[in-house]
Amino acid sequence: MNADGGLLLLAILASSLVPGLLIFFLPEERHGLRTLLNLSAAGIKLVLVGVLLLGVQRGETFEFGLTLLPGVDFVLAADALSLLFATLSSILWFVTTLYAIGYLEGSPRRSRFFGFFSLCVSATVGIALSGNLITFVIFYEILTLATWPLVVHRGTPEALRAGRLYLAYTITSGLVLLVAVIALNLLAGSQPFESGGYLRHLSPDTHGLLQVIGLALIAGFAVKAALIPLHSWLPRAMVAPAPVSALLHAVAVVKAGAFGLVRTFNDVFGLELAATLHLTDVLLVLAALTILYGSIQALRAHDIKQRLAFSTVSQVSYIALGLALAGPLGVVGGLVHLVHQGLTKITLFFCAGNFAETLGIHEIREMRGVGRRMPLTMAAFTVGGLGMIGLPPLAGFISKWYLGLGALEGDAVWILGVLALSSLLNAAYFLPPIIAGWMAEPEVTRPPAHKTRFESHWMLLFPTLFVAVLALLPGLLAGLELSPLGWVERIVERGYVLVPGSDMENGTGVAP
Amino acid sequence: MNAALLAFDVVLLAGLLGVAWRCLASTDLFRAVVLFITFGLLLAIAWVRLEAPDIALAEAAIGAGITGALLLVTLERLKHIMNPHRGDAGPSPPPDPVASDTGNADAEARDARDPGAGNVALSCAPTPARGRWSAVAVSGGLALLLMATLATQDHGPGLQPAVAAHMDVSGVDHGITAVLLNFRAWDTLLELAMVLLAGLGAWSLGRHDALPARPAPGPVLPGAVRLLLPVAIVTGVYLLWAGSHAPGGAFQAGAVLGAAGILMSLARPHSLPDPDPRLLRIGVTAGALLFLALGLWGLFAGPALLTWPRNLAYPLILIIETGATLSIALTLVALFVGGRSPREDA
Amino acid sequence: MSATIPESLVFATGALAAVSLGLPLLASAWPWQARRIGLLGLSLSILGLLATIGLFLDAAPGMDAPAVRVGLGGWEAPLGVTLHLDGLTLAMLLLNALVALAGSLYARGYIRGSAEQRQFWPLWLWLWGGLNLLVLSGDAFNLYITLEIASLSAVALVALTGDTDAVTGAMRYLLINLLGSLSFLLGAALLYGEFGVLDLTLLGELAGDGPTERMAAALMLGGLLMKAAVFPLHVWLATAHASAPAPVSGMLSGMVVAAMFYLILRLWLLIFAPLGTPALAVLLGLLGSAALVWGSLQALRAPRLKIVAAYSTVAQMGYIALAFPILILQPAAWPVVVFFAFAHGLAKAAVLMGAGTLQKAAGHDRMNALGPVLRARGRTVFALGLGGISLMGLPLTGGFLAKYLLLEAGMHGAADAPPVMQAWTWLWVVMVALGSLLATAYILRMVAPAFARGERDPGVPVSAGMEWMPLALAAGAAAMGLAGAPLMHLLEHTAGVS
Amino acid sequence: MIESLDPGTLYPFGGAALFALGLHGLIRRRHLILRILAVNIMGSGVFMVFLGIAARGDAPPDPVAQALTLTGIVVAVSATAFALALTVHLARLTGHAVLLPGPLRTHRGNRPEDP
Repeated sequence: MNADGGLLLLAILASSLVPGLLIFFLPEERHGLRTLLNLSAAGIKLVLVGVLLLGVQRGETFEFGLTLLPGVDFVLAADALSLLFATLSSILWFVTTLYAIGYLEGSPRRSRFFGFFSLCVSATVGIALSGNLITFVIFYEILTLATWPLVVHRGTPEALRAGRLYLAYTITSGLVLLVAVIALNLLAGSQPFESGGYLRHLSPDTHGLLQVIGLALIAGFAVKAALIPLHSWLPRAMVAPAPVSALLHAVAVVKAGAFGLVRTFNDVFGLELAATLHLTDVLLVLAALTILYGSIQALRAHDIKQRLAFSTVSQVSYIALGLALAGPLGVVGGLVHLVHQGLTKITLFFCAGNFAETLGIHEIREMRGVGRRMPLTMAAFTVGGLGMIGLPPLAGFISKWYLGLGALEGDAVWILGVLALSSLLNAAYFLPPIIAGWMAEPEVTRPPAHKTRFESHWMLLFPTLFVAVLALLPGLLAGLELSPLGWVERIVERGYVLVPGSDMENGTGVAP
Repeated sequence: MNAALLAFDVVLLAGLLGVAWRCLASTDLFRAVVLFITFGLLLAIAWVRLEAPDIALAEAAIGAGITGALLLVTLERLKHIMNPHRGDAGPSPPPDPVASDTGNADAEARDARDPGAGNVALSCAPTPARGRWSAVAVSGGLALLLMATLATQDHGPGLQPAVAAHMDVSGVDHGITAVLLNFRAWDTLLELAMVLLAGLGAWSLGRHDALPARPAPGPVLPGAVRLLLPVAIVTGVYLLWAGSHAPGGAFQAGAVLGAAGILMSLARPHSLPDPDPRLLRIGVTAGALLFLALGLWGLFAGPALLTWPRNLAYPLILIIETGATLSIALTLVALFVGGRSPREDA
Repeated sequence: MSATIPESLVFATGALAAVSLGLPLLASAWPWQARRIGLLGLSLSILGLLATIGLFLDAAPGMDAPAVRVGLGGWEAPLGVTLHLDGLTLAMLLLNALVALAGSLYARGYIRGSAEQRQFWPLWLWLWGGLNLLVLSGDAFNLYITLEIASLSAVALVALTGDTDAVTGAMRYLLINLLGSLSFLLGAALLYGEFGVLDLTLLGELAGDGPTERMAAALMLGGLLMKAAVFPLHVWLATAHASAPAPVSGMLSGMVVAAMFYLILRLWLLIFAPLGTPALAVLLGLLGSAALVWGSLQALRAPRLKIVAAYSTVAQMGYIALAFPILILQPAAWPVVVFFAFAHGLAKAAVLMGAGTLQKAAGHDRMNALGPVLRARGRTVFALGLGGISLMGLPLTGGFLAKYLLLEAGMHGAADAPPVMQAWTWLWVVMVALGSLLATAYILRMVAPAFARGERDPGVPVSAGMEWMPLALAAGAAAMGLAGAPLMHLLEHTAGVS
Repeated sequence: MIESLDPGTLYPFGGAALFALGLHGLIRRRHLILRILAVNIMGSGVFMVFLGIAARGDAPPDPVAQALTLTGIVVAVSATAFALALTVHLARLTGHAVLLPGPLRTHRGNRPEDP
């Protein structure tokens, strides 16, 4: 155990946890101090994660352990996979905090909001840095609890109903997870995550039991990852303020579910064992169905946020799909989509929040001609929408490309059809608002932007533009070693993700 | 001889069960209480049959005597509460802000307060027939199980030999006193605490009122008290002193002194003794405090709490018993009088 | 005295007993200063307790006796009464001290100014001291007296508000306690009749699984289950706990009920373990499950906050009862009882005292009208929420560790059990999970109005202690999530555990 | 047969019967005075078991069991005294000394001070 390394991991957790707790007890009217705390905490976390990133790249190990009960260890550890998620969430946290400060300006109960907001991010980073399954489940449950107050933040009866539904789904899934994890601990002991899966060492006569446990784990993570039929909390949770939606969809909750599937398949079972037990098949079918279902529902939604929500249902399943393909290229596609979907979807949500805050636009049809009044936001929306469709050279294309290659590699040609159909549907629900936004004549005359110097409040606009640029870059610069793709390929190459028959020589050659 | 005694035992037990049954089945509370006191006296005879004269003495003084007095005074109070306008047997209880809150008195209770029914406060509804057989099955089954267990039990040796072996170092000559004040002194200390706690609990419930509905203050009671009081005090002191070598001891003595105090308070209906509440509190606590304080010596000098030095055991036990007797007597009188002194809230 | 038990521990054991008795006595004699006597004494005794735990952990690995046993008066068992101190005792003493200290600081503000103030403090110290003496006692008859002391002071405290409901609740509570104690005493009499000793350790050495042991176990454990309000003997609990003054409610739900389970566990470990049969396991499991479901459903529809919390205690006691059938299959799982008692004690005291704060502030605790005060009192809501999370058994709290242990032991037991028991044990596991869901629902019912839109009204000002103590207790319940290993370490040194 | 039925054997049976009888009364009667009497009769049953055990056999009676009984009687009278005080207190508040079954008013949520 590396003492300094352990401290660094704890510091990364504390950098949002401690300010979060302080903010709770801050009087409501101390806006300046609260903003300072928020932003400096987000900044400190970014710096610390950067230090960790450098350290891991240099090959240092970081680990922290604490015995909770005999046989139950609380373990934090940093590997390349956890850093992928940790980096993503700490960057997006910084941006979302900025956006949220602007978005909530003048609204009541901000101490409570930002307190839970910080707890949420602490839990997410904890999930990223968990070194074993029980630690993962602990943070996963804390995330559930910390998100609930954000979902119900508006306090309307509708918000409270959505919160109840959210808790009903997530707490139940958490219980299923806990039981599955305890069963695994009884079977194999509490072991740290191990690429390739620590369960592969178990004798084959446990396979029947393992299959059941595996299905329970899939079911447990499927709720947050919004796989059908366990997705219905997500569209309902859209009643929350826009930054919370961004957090749910791009940074924390949905991602935590997807990341849980990654950890289960890669570090607990190992893709090989998962394939032997047909767990990948189950996941593949679920993911494919969810992709299509989400797209169709999105097409039918008329509310912008509803459409985005169903789009998330569909897009997050790409991650699961990549995993389920169980080949190196598919895994690259899935993991890189973790980043790509996050950046793209947060852009879209920021835009939606911008439209709603500045012009009161909630419905798709109200977007006609909005590009004239808010060109920058509309441009960002366009980047996000096209990225989701997967237009080259945007990020979404790269994900889909690798997923398609993975499907060929895994002899699951029908997945190509799913991908193509999904892209068509994506286009069908994203292109109309984009076209209408730019081309159509506005139905109503909109008030000019006289309140601020920009088209909307700068704290709403700048983060939006920033994430739009971020969403643009991974696609354009995919060839670079430090791009998400490059990082994910290295993860797979170095065996952080141990793929059966991994031979990356074939994989790297086909990057666009 | 054996057969005669056996017959006596069987008749006694049958009588006990019969009296207990009639007592619990009664719809007249006064009758139930009288039957209960009778039950206590019969028990005292049973204890004699079981070679336990100490317990017989205690049962008569505490079980039947004090409990009986407490029950009777409670009945008087209940009568007064439920029929406040009937008669004028004493000052009404102090106004209680919550006492008027009788809005939801249920039918059964309303029956009990029916003003036309005279002494109805002391009667109670007969047991409803519903659920009779299940209750009989539960208690009958329990009795059978208990008897079966007792019948098949191996008879353990008990601790009589152990006590006998240690009598010479106990400081007293009477086995029960040795157990109570030396071998199991901790139990006795906690028991004193329990008596005290009952008093504290009664005080916590409210202030005391004048005793309602005392016997008419004729010449008989004060005269009797004048006669009985010295006798009671002498008996109490004797019991206390005798405890070291013969049946008797602090609790019996305390009960007798307490009974004397109760008589005294009955005889002086309009001027209850109302000592300084601080002194009263110290008085009721003193017995246990003294006990513990002396016991602390053993904690520091070894080997353990409540160890009496061998040559001082007898005087120490006598001091403790004296303290205990006074505190018990005081507490019993306080319990009879009811709540705390109004002066305490000042 | 075994030579390997250090003198210092013998002294500490006696001193703990003497302080637990002496402080209430002093406070009874001079209630005008009782609050100060109480707070000072309580703080000092917590320090003493921590020192004892330190001493104990230091000495325990070298001790050849499983527990420190002190014959009072210098008389060893069977002639004398022994105090019994081991890891289990110390854990319960610690829980008692923490809840009592928090309750005392809370009560300073809660009771202040009422005419009952002077009556409250001595009784409060008697409850605290009585529970200490109960936990320290190693003698069946002595346990009876300590049970009576604890229950009499608890009943008097419940009645203290003078409210009709409180006094009715107190009366029911008293009758059930007297019945439970007498049942316990009759069991002790049967054991004494057969074995001629009252000392628990000696009884454990002599007892097997004969008819006397069975009958005595039924009487003693039945009496204690009654006092612990296990279904279907729970009816009295909600009235008594909900209508008592808030610090007393906290102590009753947090500690008194747990002490009964402590005693059940103690008797089980020392004496009655050979009686564990599948039939008994199924019976206890069914009772626990019924309590879990019934208590939760009542908590979901109770009209008042404190009643919700009180019914939640009924449900949570179901969890502890469920630990016993699992314990019969997996004897090594017994610490789960202590973990539950500890986690529930801190969390439930937090919730009940928090509810008391809201009640004082709003002037009532009706669920449908608490919104404004909930919205204005974030700190108290935070305490309710955090305590609630522990009650739900979510991480990272003491409740989570307890639930983890219970599920683990249950699943382990189910895996090893004979086929008939397997199905039952899986049922218990499902019930534990179901209980968590129901708990989530009723905790949500308490907390959710704080997040709804509407007016805010902090109500009557309350003292700092009433504001912070629930939070401190809830934080303690949460912190216990990290302290599982030390507690487990302490519990390793417990008599009757091989 | 008669030889074996010495008081020490016979009386514990009586104690068991008294205990059960008291329990029956406690379950069946509603008036608090009767319930308190029932508890006392149960207690007497327990003491009878104790004293019977003490007198069993030919040896002198067991002083420990007798001392325990004495302690028990005092504990019982203390508890009874408090129970009676509580009964009077309850009667003052409600006007009767009967414990009625069923939930309290507050459980139904309609306290008198409700608006």
